Amino acid sequence: MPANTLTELLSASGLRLFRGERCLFENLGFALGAGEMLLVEGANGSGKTSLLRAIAGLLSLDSGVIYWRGQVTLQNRQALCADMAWLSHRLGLKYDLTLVENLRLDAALRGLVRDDDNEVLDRLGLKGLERLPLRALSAGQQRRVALARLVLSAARLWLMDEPFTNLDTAGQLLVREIIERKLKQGGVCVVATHHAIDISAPTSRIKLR
Amino acid sequence: MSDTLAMGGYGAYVWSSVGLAVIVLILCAVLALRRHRRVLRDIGMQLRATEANE
Amino acid sequence: MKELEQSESDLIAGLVAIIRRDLLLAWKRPGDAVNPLMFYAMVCTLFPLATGPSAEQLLQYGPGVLWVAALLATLLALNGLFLSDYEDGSLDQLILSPQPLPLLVLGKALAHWLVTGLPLVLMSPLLAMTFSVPSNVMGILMLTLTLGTLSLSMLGSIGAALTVGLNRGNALLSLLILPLAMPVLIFGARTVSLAVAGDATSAGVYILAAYCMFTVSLSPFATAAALKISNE
Amino acid sequence: MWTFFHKLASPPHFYRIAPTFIRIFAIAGVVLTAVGSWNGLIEAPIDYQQKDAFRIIYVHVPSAYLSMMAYMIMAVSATIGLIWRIKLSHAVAAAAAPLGAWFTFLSLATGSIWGRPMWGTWWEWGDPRLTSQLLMLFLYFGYMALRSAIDDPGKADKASAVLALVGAVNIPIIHYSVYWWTSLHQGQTVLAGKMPPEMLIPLLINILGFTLIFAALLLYRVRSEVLYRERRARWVRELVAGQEAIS
Repeated sequence: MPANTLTELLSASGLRLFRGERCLFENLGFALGAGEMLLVEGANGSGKTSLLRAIAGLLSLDSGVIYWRGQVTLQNRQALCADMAWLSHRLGLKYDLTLVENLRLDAALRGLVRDDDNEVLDRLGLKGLERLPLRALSAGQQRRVALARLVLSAARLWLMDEPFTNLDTAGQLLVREIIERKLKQGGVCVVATHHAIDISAPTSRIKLR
Repeated sequence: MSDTLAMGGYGAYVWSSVGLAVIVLILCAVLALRRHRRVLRDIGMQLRATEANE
Repeated sequence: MKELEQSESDLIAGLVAIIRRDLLLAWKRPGDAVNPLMFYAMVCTLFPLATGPSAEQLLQYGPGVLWVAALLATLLALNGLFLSDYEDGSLDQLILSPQPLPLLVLGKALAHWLVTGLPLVLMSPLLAMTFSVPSNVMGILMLTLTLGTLSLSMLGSIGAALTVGLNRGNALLSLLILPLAMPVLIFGARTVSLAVAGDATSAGVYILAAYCMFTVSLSPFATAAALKISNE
Repeated sequence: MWTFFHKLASPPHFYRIAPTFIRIFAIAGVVLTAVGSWNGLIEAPIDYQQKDAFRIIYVHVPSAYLSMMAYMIMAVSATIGLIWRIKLSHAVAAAAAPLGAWFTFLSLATGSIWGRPMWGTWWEWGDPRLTSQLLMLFLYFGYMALRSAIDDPGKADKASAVLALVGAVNIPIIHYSVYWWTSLHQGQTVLAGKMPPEMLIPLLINILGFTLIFAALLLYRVRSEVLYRERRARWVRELVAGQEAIS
């Protein structure tokens, strides 16, 4: 177990993952405290997504340990999942359901009762689209719905895979803003991207080749 | 001797069963051997290819 | 104690939420539920055309045909159980949700059964009638089919989870699950045949009920494990 | 204890020590089977009911027994691989499946040949052993089909392990239901009663002999499986390079 568990929320050491024949990363480690961000950089196919999936526990590592709040994540899946929200290029939204139905499902699975939905929807520019099936929304709007789910999840740890794709400049600014807000509230973000982003928060970087 | 082989009319059934068993066992062995040889050959080819390309 | 109650109600809320979602989705895409039903009806009508219209013969084979058709229709419908969730990334969200995955999988299988299995059960007396199955047997037919299709949905969800990412998954699912489904077929069809002959059926019903409980309680764990593997 | 297992399960170590066992098992298996078959086929007295046709059991019973045994081995090693992530055990499961299928086929074929003089047909649905063996064969086919359908080897190992486990839980239920089904048809002909020792002992010898042959084949297959899976490892490269230098 890492020594300074009090300040570190998410930490990892000795991560190693092979995909078929290729070694995506080896002996990888990091440590993040409250309000800190990890930026995973690299070209497409360099293993950014795999690293994020491995942190989330969707992918099993060849070796290495990940700790969330001082507990090994593999043995405390439930604790990690309750604190974590996941955003990837496949949004995980149902296109036949309406915006509200989609968000309500996530809230129900998390056991949340919330009443500030409207404020968040307003901030993300989704006001007035509540009753539309997602199919009728633009790709950018669909991404904003996924962001709304992230914001509403009350999760402390955000794992975001390419959060800036499919968004216009305003949307990208919005993502930056909600990440900064999350970090200020003491959250932890792991962001995989090939964009150059500047977020004013303590940031660690991992470059994958 | 031929009585033993004929088995009172059941010889064809018994000996075909035995023959089938022998064939299947030999086939299993042959298949296993062939697979092993193929694995060795594949690895060898891969090895030479990487050596040649380096 | 308080905590336990809290977590139990959370579990039920999660189960209800996932069932609600899948029912809602089925409601918005009725074709997915109707196709297996049509398949069921068609297989059942093909059979008399192939064997001849003798009522006596039809009564003899009827229960078996109804059951084989129900089995195939259920498996056909199961192909899509996790497919759309896998494709749009919802599966990631389900696996990463704080609810235990076996519970969510159970909910999905139950919703799937409500959408495809239940209509099939409700339609079966209609088809059984054309095989001149006497009306006093309909109760047993529907009861056994209810238990049977529910077990098959549970069993089949394991296969659906194992084959979800594979492009050749369709035929594979049947190949994996059909041998495992044999007990359901045997007991279901035999029990109905016994009922047609006027014999006691309670043994068969009890066994089907036991098997149904068995699959409902155990298969979600296998399905959840398989889903996690397939989604890697 | 654990270190012993881990050492045994280490691929290079296994690869090195396996040939000794393969040789011993193969030779002992062939000798025992020859002795058992001679005693069973030639020396043993005639069964008063089935006459000489009963002698088919000397190949049928061992192969039927091994078809079950192979599935057991497959399921157990798959479980071990799933829980403790031991690579070798997945290799064992992968190697056991085709062998199990072959032995199931053998028991089916000999059972069918045996049925011909007994029932007058090549196939009798009323016989529960034939029917459940057929289902067993389908289970093997399903397992192998799933394994070959998944491209990623690690994923294939784990997914087929789940399937093997599910199959193992269901096999007793399948057997029981097939027996119940056939008991309603009254088509069953079971080997009559107790066997005299001069019939039984050759059978037991044959079962042991078949098992040893099976073990040798299994180890041999596991060995090539291990080699293929470890093809990136240094020890395999050195081994192959060394062998090519000799030949």
